[in-house]
Amino acid sequence: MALDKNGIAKRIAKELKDGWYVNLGIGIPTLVANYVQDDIKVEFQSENGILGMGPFPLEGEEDADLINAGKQTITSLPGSSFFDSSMSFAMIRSKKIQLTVLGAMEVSDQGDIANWKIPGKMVKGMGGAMDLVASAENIIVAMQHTNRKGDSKLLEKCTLPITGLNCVKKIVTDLAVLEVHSELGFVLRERAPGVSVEEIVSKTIGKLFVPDNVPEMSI
Amino acid sequence: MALDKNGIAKRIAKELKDGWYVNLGIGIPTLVANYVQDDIKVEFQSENGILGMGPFPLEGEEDADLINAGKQTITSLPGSSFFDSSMSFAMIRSKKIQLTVLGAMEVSDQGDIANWKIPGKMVKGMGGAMDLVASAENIIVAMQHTNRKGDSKLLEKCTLPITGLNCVKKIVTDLAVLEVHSELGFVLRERAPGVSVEEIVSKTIGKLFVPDNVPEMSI
Amino acid sequence: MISKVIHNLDEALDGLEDNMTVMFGGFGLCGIPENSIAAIRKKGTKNLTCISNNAGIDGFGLGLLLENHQIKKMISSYVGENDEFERQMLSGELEVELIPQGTLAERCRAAGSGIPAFFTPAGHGTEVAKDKEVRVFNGKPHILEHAFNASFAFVKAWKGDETGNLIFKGTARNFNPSMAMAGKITVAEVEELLPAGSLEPNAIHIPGVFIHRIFKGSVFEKRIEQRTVSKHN
Amino acid sequence: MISKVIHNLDEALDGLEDNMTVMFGGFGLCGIPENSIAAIRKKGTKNLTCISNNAGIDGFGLGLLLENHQIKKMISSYVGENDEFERQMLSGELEVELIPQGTLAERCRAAGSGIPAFFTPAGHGTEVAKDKEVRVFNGKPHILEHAFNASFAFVKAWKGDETGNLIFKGTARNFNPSMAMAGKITVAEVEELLPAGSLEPNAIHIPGVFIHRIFKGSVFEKRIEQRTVSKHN
Repeated sequence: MALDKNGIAKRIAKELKDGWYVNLGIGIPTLVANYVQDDIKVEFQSENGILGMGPFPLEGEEDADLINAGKQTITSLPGSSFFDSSMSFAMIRSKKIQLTVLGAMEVSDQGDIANWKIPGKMVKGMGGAMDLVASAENIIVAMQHTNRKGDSKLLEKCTLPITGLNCVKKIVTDLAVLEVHSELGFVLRERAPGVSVEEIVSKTIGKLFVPDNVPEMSI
Repeated sequence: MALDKNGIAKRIAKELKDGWYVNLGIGIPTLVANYVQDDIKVEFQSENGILGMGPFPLEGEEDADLINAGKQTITSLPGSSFFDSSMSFAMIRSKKIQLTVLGAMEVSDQGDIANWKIPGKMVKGMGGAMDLVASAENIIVAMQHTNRKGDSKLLEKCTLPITGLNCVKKIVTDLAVLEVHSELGFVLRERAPGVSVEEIVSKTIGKLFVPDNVPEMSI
Repeated sequence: MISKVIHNLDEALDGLEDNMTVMFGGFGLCGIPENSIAAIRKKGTKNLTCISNNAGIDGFGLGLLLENHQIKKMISSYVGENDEFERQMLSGELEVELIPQGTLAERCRAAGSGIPAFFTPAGHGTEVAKDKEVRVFNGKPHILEHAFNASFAFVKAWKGDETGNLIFKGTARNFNPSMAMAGKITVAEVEELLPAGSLEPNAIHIPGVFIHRIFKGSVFEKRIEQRTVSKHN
Repeated sequence: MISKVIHNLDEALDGLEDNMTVMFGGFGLCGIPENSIAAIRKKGTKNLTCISNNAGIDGFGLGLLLENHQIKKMISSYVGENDEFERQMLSGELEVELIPQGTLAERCRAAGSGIPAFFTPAGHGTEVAKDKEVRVFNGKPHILEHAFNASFAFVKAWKGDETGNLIFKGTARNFNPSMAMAGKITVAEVEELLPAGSLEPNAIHIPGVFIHRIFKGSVFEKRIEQRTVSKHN
């Protein structure tokens, strides 16, 4: 059965390692914070200027001066720090953030990502996504395997305007976990529970390498 | 009579304007702080990371964590701020400091300055001088008119390694106040009390323009 | 003696003219210079090019200047959440230049640091890199980006003193410090305006040297764009 | 769980090897990482390229590494006040590269900001510009300068917490923040080491993300280079 959003977030949370600094994009990536394992400590960075981001505040304790990059009210945890935007992207560009999780409209089998603009639709902008994908050494994309029309979002080449080239390392969709390899393209590493390799193959347009053994995810 | 060091500093202090931020180099320039007029307020910047530098501390109140760019113990005044070196030179390069006063070994009639290196002698380095002269829009050089051998320090072309090109606007020596103009070269504006135009002419090698009227300095 | 402290908003905007390029601090509605924006609306300055990470919402923030047709061009990283913005952009009334957020911040910081240009990897291979110089450093392509050039910067701080020193609070800091450094004239509005010497010199985020005018804002509405809360147990 | 707090100096220097490029915070003797320098002297690592604004004095600061012949090259803006330095330099034992102070700071900040290169006016027309690209911006020539690349940065802060957040005091801040950002491994020694949550999040100068190892220095001698005083009335 295909994973729901929380399932995708849960699977990604298993990638987190003790001591990592992590930037979570808007949407499914934000949910990852809810599933951090108890035996590790990670610090969440939000690019508008906080390290050590905590959960949403209790009702009545919202502070207009304390939001995340999605403009949601948040809290700060002990050990947190605030800083300005140039410092925030300084740490992003200098690769101090060990993991970036973000959504995508399309990913290519070369690791290109398109997630900011649909021609003909109102363009809202790239926000910090282009900076993040250009610098992060470890990018996981969280997305549905197909779009609303049922077309694959895993392509040979992105058709939408590019956010960054050759940057995505791993993709977790509702159907599968895939890695991006420069020679092999998408490498199918795990299937969602009950999802067949055939279904994944049929819903993937980009070059896909299927190893002999593709285990089901454990979540 | 030629000015002594304090006389040069006093004359330069008259250039200060209310509200200015000022960077004073090591040596004679440091003395300028002692002669700020009572009816204006200026803030002194030291490029190692302070705005609002005050006088030397009282004996016994020295703080090893509070020094100026000359490595002397100092104090801070109300309204002062501390910052790091990159911020310090950010404000210097972005021209937030209205006046820079520094010493020189040689100045050319094009406003070039040499003050950091004598070939054959132990080179200590340029410190912040190259950054200051490259960015400051208002540079006053405080120096003796001639060197120890009696040779002019106001030249057609600097013979020593350059610190910066076309940057000096005004020179206050023990003998004179001179401005640097792109066409006219050094323009003699004031004489030290009792010093003749002839003496200044004889001790100036670079192109010198002498206006009809060259008043004595009032200090 | 000269004072940076101003007592009415006309003084704050002295010299602000049609067609100027102006920076506004803030991220979303967080840390925006509300009082200056209101004053610019009242003054009616037109054809502004605004450098601001976002463009406000309908009826608040830069939305107030948009609906009054005072903005010719927005230079931002993200501009959603604003119907009037969308209408003006689609109709061609409003020009929009989108810039990666980190590049936007760094171009402000560069302007305030006397760095005319720098290389960044952000945007390489995208339409942002169009007509820009590309150079490879450490095996990776980077693009050359230039410092902004803004006649005014309007910023909002938490505490300020008479000499212009500023301290920001929480994530309301965001673009305010870099823009404060970048303005040819920087106007700071603060929640608390204190005598010189009231702020801990080690705790100051932006030294007063960058600030030309400072005033205590009369109103800070501080609207929240996305009120998200956790449940009480 | 992983902790950044280390309890002996061997751990602080783990991975430091001969021939590495290493940054040291401080200006003169102010804000130098005394404890790390002492540990490096004890460890005896050789042929270091040291990026530091100054080179210490005889018997203190980097002078301790110089007299032990551990430094191959100094990259500094000013290197006076040190007889042993002068002797080694004149004899050719020690290589010296002199860099304008602001460029030195900005090349550190660039390294810690993922900016591989930037243009600055400092040094144009001087021997510092030799073999460097020159480009005119706003009618003024600038030279292209590159980010440093340092395996280690040793910095000294006033207060720090277990997550690596740092606060500096007075002018002991100087090069420490930019270098803290720049090191591939950054080791911070602090006067006070506090539990996470002890520092005001608005007052932190360098967020812990940049710091890999932190320890409470056992001794801070804090020598004064030029003791200048005013007379009591």
